[in-house]
Amino acid sequence: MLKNEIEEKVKQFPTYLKSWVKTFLGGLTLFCIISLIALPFLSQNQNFTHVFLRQFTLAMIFSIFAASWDLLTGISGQISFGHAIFFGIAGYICAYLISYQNFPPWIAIFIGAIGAVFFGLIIGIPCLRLRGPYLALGTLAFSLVLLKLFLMGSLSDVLFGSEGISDYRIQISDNPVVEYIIILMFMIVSFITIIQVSKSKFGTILKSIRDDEVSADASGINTTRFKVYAFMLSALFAGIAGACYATYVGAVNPTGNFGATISFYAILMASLGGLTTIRGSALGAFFFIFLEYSLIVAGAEIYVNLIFALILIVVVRFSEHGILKPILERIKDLWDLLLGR
Amino acid sequence: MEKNAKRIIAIVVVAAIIVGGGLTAYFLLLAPEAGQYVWSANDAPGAPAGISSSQIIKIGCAGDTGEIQGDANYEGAWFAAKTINQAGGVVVNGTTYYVGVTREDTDESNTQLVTSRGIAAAERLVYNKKVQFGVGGFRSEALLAYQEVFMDNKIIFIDTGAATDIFCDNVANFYERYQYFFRWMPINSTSLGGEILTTLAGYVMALNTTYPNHDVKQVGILAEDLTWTGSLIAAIQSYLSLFTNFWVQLLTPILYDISLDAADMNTHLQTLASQGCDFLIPVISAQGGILMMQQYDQYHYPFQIFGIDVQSQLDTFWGDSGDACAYETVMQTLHRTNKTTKSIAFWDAFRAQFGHDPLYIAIGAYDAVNGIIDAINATQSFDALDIIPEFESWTKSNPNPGVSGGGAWWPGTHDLVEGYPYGYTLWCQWRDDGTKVVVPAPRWAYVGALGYAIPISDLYPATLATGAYEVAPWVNTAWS
Amino acid sequence: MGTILEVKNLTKKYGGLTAVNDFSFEIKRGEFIGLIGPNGAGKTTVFNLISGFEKPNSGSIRFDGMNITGLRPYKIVNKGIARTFQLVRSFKFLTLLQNVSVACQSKRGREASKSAGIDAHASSILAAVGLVDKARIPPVVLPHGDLRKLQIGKALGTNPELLLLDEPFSGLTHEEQQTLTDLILKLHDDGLTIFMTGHVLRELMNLVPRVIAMHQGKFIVDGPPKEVANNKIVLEAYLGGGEAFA
Amino acid sequence: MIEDIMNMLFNGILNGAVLALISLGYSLVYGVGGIMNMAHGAYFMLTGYLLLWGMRIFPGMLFLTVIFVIIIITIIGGLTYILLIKPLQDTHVGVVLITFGLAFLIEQWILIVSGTTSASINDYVLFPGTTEFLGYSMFNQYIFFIIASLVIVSLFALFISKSKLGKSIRAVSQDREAAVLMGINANRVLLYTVMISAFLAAIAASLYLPGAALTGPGMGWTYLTSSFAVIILGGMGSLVGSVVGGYIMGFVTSFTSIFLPNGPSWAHVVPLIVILIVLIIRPRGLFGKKKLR
Repeated sequence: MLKNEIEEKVKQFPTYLKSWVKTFLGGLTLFCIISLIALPFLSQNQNFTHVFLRQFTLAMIFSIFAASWDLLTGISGQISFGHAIFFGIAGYICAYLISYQNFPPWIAIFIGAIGAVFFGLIIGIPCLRLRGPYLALGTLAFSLVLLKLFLMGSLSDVLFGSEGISDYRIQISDNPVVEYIIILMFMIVSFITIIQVSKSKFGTILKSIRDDEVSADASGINTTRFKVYAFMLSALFAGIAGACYATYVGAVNPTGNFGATISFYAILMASLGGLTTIRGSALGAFFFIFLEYSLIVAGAEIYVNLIFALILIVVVRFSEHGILKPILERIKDLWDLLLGR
Repeated sequence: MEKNAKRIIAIVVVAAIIVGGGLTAYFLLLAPEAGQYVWSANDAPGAPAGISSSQIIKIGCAGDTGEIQGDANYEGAWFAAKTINQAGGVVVNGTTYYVGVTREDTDESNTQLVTSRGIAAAERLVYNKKVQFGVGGFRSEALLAYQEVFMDNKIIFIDTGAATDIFCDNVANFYERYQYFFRWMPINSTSLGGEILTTLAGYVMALNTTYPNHDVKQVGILAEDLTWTGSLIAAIQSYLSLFTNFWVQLLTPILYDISLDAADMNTHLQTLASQGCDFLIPVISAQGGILMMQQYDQYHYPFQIFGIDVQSQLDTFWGDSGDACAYETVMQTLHRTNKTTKSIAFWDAFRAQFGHDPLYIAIGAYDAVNGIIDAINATQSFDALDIIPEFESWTKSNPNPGVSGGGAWWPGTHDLVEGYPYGYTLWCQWRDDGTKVVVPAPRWAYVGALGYAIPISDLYPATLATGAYEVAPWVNTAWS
Repeated sequence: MGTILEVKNLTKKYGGLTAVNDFSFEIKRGEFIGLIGPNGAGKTTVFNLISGFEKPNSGSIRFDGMNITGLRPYKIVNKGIARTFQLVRSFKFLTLLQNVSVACQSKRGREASKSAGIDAHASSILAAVGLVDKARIPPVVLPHGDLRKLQIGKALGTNPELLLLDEPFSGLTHEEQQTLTDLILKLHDDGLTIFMTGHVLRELMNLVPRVIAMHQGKFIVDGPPKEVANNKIVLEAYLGGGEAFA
Repeated sequence: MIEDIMNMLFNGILNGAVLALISLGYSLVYGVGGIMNMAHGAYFMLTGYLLLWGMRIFPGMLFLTVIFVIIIITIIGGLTYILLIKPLQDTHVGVVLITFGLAFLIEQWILIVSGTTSASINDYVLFPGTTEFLGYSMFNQYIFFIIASLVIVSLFALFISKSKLGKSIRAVSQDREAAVLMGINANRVLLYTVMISAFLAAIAASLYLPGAALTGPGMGWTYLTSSFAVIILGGMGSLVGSVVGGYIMGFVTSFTSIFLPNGPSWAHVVPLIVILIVLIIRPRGLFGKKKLR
């Protein structure tokens, strides 16, 4: 069934692409992608390529991560407060393989993501008995347990301790432009996959479980299996993001990769952008990273988190569906006005 | 009609925004040299106004803005720059240069560390501010990540706060890449462990003669369960094996999870007390210390506290702990004493400038900046590859004393040489009037061949001490 | 005509309360049969036990000769028993077409839609229940009657042999009841075995040829509606409310 | 050995007493409104810092300061409900996010005002000195706190079962729809509930923290996670559960700390593992309602 669906999609792709580009959303997305591809070639200024562009790379990594959270929570309705589990484990596997086993980075990223999928499986199965806030707390507890185990000095021979793994070889490329392009490719592929999954029949089943699990069960859907799939799929993309983050930073450590902050980053970015929209995650991540960047450049670094807290409160309070929808609507209004419609 | 008017206005406005945004982006980011930090006299405290950017030696401070560690790093570097600039700067090949310092926020003191913030800070220092030297670092895992930015660009980075051995191991193992890394402060964990135990042994020896009715023997360790304490405790244990069953006996070390609360601390201290602990060695950098001292003060436990408690190094700890830290003895890089000839003058000047004691990181940063300038002066060059050999020549035979000590480094590892008169710490004890004194540090070692312990050279001469070691009154009662 | 569903000595207890007590009956293939009883008689519990949402304390349920007692709900659905709920349940944020297409992706649903494709099959089901013109809207805006139809559509999506309808008429206007009755009758004519509950006897009387009555979890009588309506125990059970003949 | 057991019991009770007080309010809010107030730990932390500052500004007026601070925290609790929770009540994720935002805001504000350094409010220890029992010495302030905690919990139980407001709270918590039909204003009851929970957190902080210390603006999260653990163990929304769960968690922590190898570093991992086991084996906890929300 899945095979047929994919074949069908591939066959329809050229016509689909043509009609998609003509839609407002399609055009805008294409414009954004083209701008992102063109961006690194605009300037040779080191301040631009090595500082500003790196922030873009970071934002792209976090947007994959936030989108993976949105896939699990927004689309499948399984609230996760411990998404850093997958992010961290993939980062650690990736760093370990590069540093201790001399793997090339792209293979390490790939294996790291697979490792995260495996974790999605083993964490998904026991967590299936839990719903709503219980699941949220269960995943949070899982991530805290992992964090504490990795922090423990007495386990540092096995889990590398509080200092984690660091090695200058943990990087995709020492040229930030190359790194940018590779991460951009990861991002585009991840987003296309996640959006297509959420639109597909498979995605419909996930959404049906989110809306009413009993009814999905009564419709003959093995909800358990699909929830595990959702966990694994989400873990895959969280793992890609986590492994990319490890190469971006060049090191892994417990707090930086398993910390509750990382889980909350995903939640913040995805809900700032707008839950269930997937694309909103990208907007949220870029918004988040660049607001932080401009505040730091403006010399207000100690107020960064305070301002984020305020923005989060205001956005959640006054715009339940995040900032993506209202912004898109404004742009569309403007567009219509420009075309004289 | 009205609709068309609106449309035209909208087109104009949008076009204006696009053009304006594009131009802004071009001038802020894209144009060659755009967005580059412009160094000016403001960055060089004490330098004459109107000096040009090319006349400034650019030093970047990496630390957590707004936290004591990061602020201390900046204060130390800034103060060194001010002193040097006021003294007329440094003349290289006939041109007078002044020292400029700048800082970026690495956010590393945040318990919820976000490693990428440290990386971004280092990138801004290197690519945006084009610093020639980096100074800073406190949390090992953060510094491990962002030091790579400096190493990538072959910029000398001087560690002023992280004690883990791994940095200098890197220098030894991958010299080609990590030769730009130097540790100016503190001494590495392993050496700290040795200093703690041998000095403690000296006190135990002395106290056993003072208190004939009590066998001062049991030593407990209370430490954060983290990697940096791990190597330190391992060092203490290996030194202890020299003393085994002689007159110091180690209780099972208590390694606690850093997120502890009062009940946990109470549990640990009671456990130690019930095991008959006589000396407690804390190895604490975070908030555990304040809980420990508060309960020590309330319970009047019959043991002495003697070890590392980073927060207790600051003079503000007395007030912060609610006057509870009396009789705690802590390792401290510097206090107002003649560690070197420059020490007291520096101490007083620093206090006059900032109104509080310098943290060890501030002292490290001060010495580091002075060291950089000395090396520039000596080599008449700004090239890292010229300066590194100069730094490496500052060995035991050719030290370059700063305010904190003798200033000698091991050439192969770029680590501070431990031991008097080079790199060593002072032992400072809080008095119950809220003052802190430097106590003498006799050291004893057990010599297997002789079968008994002998005094070895003191950690530092007794002349540096500003007061005698005191036993808390309640411990005195318990022991006599 | 063989037996399609065989329920034997079914018992379900909640703590001290026995909701279903030693309940047995059989349904033949192609039958159209009602289960009546006053509120709280245990009708919904019987449905929940058959469809697997609750597990019986004792007794067995056989479907088409297979023992399905205590299987998970989706497995029972994939054997061929579909159900609706008394309180309407739907996927709020999905369109009607997607609502049905989820059911079409169950094991039996996929087989049934193999030739036409899932979307086409789903819209043919929507057409059958009379909602095809609303295929692209989400259920939140639908009137109650349409929601009931949607429920039946979702059940049909799983291509059942036996359809369990739990109180399909409750809360509907007379007009809505009429169209729904037509729909149910048409489904029965197409060969579907239908088992429905109701607590208003008169509604069922004209519809089904056979009725099982239960009261306080116990089996009372099984037979043609007229016979059941004249049964003494049934009359007594309904006496308090009197709604059966209202 | 006897000392170890005493040590375990005393610190278990001490830990349990503070956890019980914090989780009680937290669990109450969950039971009544089905919402998770992530700012609960922040109330606890904020109380400590307000006390510290209050004591520095008005050194002579100890009790007034304490009462004033508790009132402020209670009001903040009420405002949290009115301004942030009430408009988003229908979306669980929304409430979680916005209260998380509030907790984060408070934490960051304190961080900017006072930095990460820890501080002690030692001056406000009401009962200095220690008492010895079976060769084990106990800090009087802790004994006082344990007794006070028991008294407060009993008073609270009395309040819930006897007072009019308490009865409405119970009614809403058992069946919101039915309570609304009976003419109870569920929103107002929830408002009072959030205020009561903030009040309890403030009381817990003002009694416990003088014997502990302010270990930085992030300390609220530690207590929040601990009370998560407690209410999951006890059952979400169950008041008996949160008290019993609090003590169990306290004993588990102190037992691990004293009797297990490498115990001190596992002391805060074991409770989390307990949560996971409870969640997987019996998701509704020891005393939880049967139905999951």
